[in-house]
Amino acid sequence: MPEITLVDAVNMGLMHEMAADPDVVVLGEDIGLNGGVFRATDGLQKKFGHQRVLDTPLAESLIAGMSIGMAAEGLKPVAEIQFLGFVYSAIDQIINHAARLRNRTRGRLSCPMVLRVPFGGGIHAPEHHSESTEAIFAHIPGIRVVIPSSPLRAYGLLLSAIRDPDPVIFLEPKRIYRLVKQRVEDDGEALPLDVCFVLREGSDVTLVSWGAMIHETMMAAEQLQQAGVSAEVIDVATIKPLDINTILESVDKTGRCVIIHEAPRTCGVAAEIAAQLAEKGLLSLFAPIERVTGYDTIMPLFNLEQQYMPDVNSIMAAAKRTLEDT
Amino acid sequence: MPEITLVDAVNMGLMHEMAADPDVVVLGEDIGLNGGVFRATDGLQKKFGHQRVLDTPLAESLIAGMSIGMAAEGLKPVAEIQFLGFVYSAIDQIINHAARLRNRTRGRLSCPMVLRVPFGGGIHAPEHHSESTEAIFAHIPGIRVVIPSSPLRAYGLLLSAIRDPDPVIFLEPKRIYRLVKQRVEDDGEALPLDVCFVLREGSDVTLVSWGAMIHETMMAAEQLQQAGVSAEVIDVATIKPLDINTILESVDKTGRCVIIHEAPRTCGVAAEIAAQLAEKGLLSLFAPIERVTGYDTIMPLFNLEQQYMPDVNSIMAAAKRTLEDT
Amino acid sequence: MNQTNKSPLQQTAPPLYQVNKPYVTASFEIKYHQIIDADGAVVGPIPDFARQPEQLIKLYQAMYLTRQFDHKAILLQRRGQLGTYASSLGQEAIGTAIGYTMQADDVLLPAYREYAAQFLRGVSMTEILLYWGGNEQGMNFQAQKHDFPINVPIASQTSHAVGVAYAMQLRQQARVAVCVLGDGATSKGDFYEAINAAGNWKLPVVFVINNNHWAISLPRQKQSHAKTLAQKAIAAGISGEQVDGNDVIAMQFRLDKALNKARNGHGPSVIEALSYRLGDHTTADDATRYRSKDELEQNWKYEPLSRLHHYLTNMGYWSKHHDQQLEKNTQHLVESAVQEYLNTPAQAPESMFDYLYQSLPESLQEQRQSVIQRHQGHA
Amino acid sequence: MNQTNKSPLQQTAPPLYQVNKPYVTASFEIKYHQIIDADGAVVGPIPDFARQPEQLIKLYQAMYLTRQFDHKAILLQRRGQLGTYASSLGQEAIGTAIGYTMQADDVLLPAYREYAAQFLRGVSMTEILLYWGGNEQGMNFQAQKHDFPINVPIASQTSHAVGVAYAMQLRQQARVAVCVLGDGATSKGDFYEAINAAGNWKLPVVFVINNNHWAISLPRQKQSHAKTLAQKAIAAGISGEQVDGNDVIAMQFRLDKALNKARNGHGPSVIEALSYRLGDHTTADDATRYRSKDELEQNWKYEPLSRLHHYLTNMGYWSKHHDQQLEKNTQHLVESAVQEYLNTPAQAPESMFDYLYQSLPESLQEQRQSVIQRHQGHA
Ligand SMILES: Cc1ncc(C[n+]2csc(CCOP(=O)(O)OP(=O)(O)O)c2C)c(N)n1
Ligand SMILES: Cc1ncc(C[n+]2csc(CCOP(=O)(O)OP(=O)(O)O)c2C)c(N)n1
Ligand SMILES: [Mg+2]
Ligand SMILES: [Mg+2]
Repeated sequence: MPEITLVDAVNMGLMHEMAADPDVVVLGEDIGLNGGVFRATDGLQKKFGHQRVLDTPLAESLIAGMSIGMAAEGLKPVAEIQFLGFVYSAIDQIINHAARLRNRTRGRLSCPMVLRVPFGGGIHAPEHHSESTEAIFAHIPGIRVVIPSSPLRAYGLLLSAIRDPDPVIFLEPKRIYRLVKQRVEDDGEALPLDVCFVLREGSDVTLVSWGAMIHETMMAAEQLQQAGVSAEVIDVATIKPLDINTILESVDKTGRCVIIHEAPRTCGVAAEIAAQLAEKGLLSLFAPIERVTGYDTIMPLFNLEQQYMPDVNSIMAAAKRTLEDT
Repeated sequence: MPEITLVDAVNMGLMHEMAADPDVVVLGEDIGLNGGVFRATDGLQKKFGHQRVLDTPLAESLIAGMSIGMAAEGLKPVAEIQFLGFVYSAIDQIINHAARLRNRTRGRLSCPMVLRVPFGGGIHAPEHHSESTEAIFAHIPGIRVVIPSSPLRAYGLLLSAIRDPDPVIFLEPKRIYRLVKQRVEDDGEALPLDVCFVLREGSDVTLVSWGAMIHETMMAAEQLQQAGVSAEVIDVATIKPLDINTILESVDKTGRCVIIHEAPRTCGVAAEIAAQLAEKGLLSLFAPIERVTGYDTIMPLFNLEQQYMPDVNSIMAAAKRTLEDT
Repeated sequence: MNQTNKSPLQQTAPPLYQVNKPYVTASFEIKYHQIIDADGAVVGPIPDFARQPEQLIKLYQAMYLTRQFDHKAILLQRRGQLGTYASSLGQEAIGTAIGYTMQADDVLLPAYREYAAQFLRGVSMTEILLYWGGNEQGMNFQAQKHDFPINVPIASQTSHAVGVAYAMQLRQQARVAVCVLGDGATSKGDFYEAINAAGNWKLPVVFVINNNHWAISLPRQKQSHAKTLAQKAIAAGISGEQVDGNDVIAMQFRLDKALNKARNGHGPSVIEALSYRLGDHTTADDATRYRSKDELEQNWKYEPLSRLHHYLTNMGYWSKHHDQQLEKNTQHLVESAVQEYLNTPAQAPESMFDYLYQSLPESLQEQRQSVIQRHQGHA
Repeated sequence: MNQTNKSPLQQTAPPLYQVNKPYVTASFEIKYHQIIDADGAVVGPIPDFARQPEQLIKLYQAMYLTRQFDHKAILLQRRGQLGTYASSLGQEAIGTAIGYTMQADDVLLPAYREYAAQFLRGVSMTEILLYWGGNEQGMNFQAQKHDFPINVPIASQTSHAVGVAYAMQLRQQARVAVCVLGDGATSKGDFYEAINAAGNWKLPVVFVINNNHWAISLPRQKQSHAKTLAQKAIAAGISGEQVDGNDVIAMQFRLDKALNKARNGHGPSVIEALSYRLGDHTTADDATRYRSKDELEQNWKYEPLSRLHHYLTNMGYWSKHHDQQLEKNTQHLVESAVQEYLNTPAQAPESMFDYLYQSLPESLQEQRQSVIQRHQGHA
């Protein structure tokens, strides 16, 4: 069992599920011979042919819309949108159709599709290539939004996303595509959707995050440990629907919560988590909830992207504020 | 000075500004001879001609994109998207261009456009015609999102939206387009953007809302009054950027807050307000913040839309819960 | 299977052309087809199916039913018993030809004026009424499992059709997707992306443009400077043609050709069906604001029912007696559908959660409960 | 002003055609234009401007500068001194002809391979380097106030061009918007919506397709089954043609016609410039994964610089001596731009708030402050 990166794990998951289920098809721009701009689909076309691994014309709305048609006919399309900055042309199809095909036909038709989209900053990418707008999707009823933060979870969550009978937006944190390696067994074992993963137990403060920021969050937890603070780390993983109970339980224990995301602060997913904590966990809170987020400004070109994104220091500082306040 | 409806006030605002500023152009589907499907643009084409009041082909992405081009050349386009359910094809242009033209060119080009969009439920409209997805826009840096809740504010805020040098998404609550009449003077006086309006002062609980729901919120406040509860009512009006200070001040006084919107709960704008209150006003809160919102499900067809939307009872009940808890 | 499996590595970009004067690299033409003219006169070769009176009568009955249904639906709307309704008045031949020509396991992806096609494919009048009456059950077709429901976001169904057709091709099925859209819909990028993709993969899909010459208040001429809408197919490298959309025989004939072509692996087509919207856009619209009485009157001359009626009568296939019988039968059918519709109980409020996902996530159970409680509170 | 002010009430929908056999309602052809072939031989009539050696030399110099710039930019990227960079190798004639032909107050809306056009229009090499170097100041063109910056979301600039052209028409200005896009971009709905709208209003806009035969790894043939990309214009009812995009003289000649037509109120055009991407898609791409060496070699034969060089030499306008001089001058220009780029200080971190709105809303002041503090903390 070799150690593999997150993007390798995505590839392995796709390979596995294409072999296991003839209804799975993979589509998108440059996903065939080129293997995707991040190589997530490398080798698939060679193995499964041009019909099940199809390069589409340059048209994101088409990619989403045709996936819906395929899914309605019983295929399980796994479409790639090259970068989250280019998903917006597909949003109409996602909101008005993918998310509601089952509901509007009262279950007669359904939409078991996955839309894989690399996202987030930190790799010195060009303009429009570094945004994190997962909150937009988290607001849409009828879909799931799933974000892995490690090779293991990428493999397990992708399998469950493909097998899920409803549409899943699968956002891949490209900054950590190749950051760490893990042993991942290609055993076809899926991980559960709709639940948070507690990555590290602790008693003083709960750190909640997802995607690439889990990396900084874990580092912050380590450093807090050294400073004598015991941090619990939760990877939300499925941000829609949101498993607030796991977070509530943790905050009930720690009394303090820091939520971390790269996306702009206003109406980000941290707002929802904070709001639910304020509603349901107000009495267990020893300190105001802290949000450590990107700013409410345009993701800058890469010269300033580090200044835009939260870092270990900002997470540590926020955690410490929750401890000071009490 | 006649009493006019909200949609008349929009029309009056457009008339006023087109007469005052030759750079203002109005565009959209059916906005010419037909005067718009809600008649908001009635009479404009007759008065200002086909070139300044232009019917576009059926293409929302084009409407937004060409408005950006016009705005970059110094016009002030006021575009109509017929219903919010059809705005999604235009989102790419809004996020990737309108919101960032000034920023990406460091001020060399700018985008003084307004996108007017009727939204919300309650008028027995067909499928896709009743949604409230303002939160999606509230998450986008670089734009303003403005929602009037009365004829007076429709007139005054529309004028300021058109005059604003940056892009404004102007969401018109169509359920109250003709619900109430008010005397509105056509004096060209704009109302300030970026600030909340306190519609009613009170001391026991703060009710925060916007758009059509202001109507139910005010009714709830009346009824609470009769039950001996003094409710303050805040119309957020500009939901992006958010004037949290006015809300904070109010909650500092009342210690209780109910936020009301039609949109689905998860990652709705109420979450942001609640999160900010929990961060900045935790100590002044006597009771958990209540959110009274639409459900996290697809807006049902009109048979069940009443069961979907918040009503006076649900607002009253929430307000009472905040009082009980203490 | 028409999919090429050649790797792009084997595909060489065409060398640049080496010619010494302006040189025509491609040429195209768009044809128009009509068989029965507005007076019922034969102006083209009668296809085989149309030599069988009972087939033509079937078409006439379907058009007639649709018109009566339409009339009734508008009445219901006026009486407050139905929501906004989009009538197909004047365009009945298009849907009828589609419904008649398609095979049972083909898939229809309509916009919202193809009732005639839907009825022929097993969708009930009750279901259509439920839809416009604000009840999602109207999209849960009981006798038609694969067809897409009515589609409101203009042109968005076109890419679904590409996906449906792709699935058919992948599975080597002899099935066809038929996608209907309006003249206005041809201006939307979705339509173009879809026909372009359909051309790339030679998919078994037929796009039928119901060109009723209006998109709410925008006349066809202002929708596009293109002389025909059929020529939009040229952009996708696929075949396009104009057909008299009020001539149900020509429509059937040309559709049949296009469907066979698609079914046999020879790729997609665009058919521009020339028709005219004789009603308002919907019951929420008032066309007198933007359309002259004159134009409307002029176009009544071309409407599809009287034309086929003329032809049937001329051929001796039809008499006054048939008219009476058809009227009575149709009235009965429509009335019982209306009764069934009016008697259909509203869905339970919590149904708004019951089809959101295959199984409702834990975190939404509370919201579902609160719908139930709230409803009980009201009751 | 070509806008009709007729009310739609006066516009009658065309009557249905009354003809008795398949009837051609529209026909079209697409032409191809070339003047100098790959060997530098004259194969078409030399236009007037090209009879002036100094004009041709200007074109050659511009192409040469762009190629040297490109080469340098790739080196900078390899050295870690630049981010991802998209080279225009092989396509220099397109941008050069555009930049040469446009008037100063026209507006260019490029994608990201039109450096040649940008340089001729006053955008500095330093600015282009700043852009790809991750600094927004690269879009704040100091000597070019109206042109749009580089556009990354494919085809989204096409509707901006429609709006820009609409503004020009409304103000009765004799200006033209020139929009450049790739072959891949023609598959996106935005492009189609834009050309269709441009046709409707007869706008002063020219769409130039830089058909370099690849969209990252997707070859032109898989992008669309249309035989030419120029024929996409037919869908919009506007004129479309193919031009040898590696023949800068033909490009200038046809562009000049199209711009004049637009400027004089005769409406929009689509020009498909046939060229070839001789480099990788960007420095982040490795074309050997999907493209054969053979194809690449074959296409080097048609590249634009050597062709004009041949012609200039054949005509006696150019000698080895000129080559040396040009090399030296260009090297100097490029080097000083690179130095200026490398010496440009990074923007202040808080600049990320300073152009977000014309004036920063109160509620964001705190965030801006925190950027400053955070930076000071790091420093
Ligand atoms: C994307 C989108 N934009 C706008 C609308 C509002 N609208 C409903 S029908 C219509 C006109 C459609 O015209 P056409 O395609 O010709 O179809 P017709 O109604 O004439 O059958 C418009 C603009 C919509 N439903 N969807
Ligand atoms: C909307 C969108 N989708 C995807 C991408 C990623 N992408 C960047 S360039 C490119 C190919 C563009 O091809 P073409 O239009 O032919 O231009 P070329 O790069 O060949 O000049 C793609 C898919 C993008 N930038 N924008
Ligand atoms: Mg129409
Ligand atoms: Mg290309």
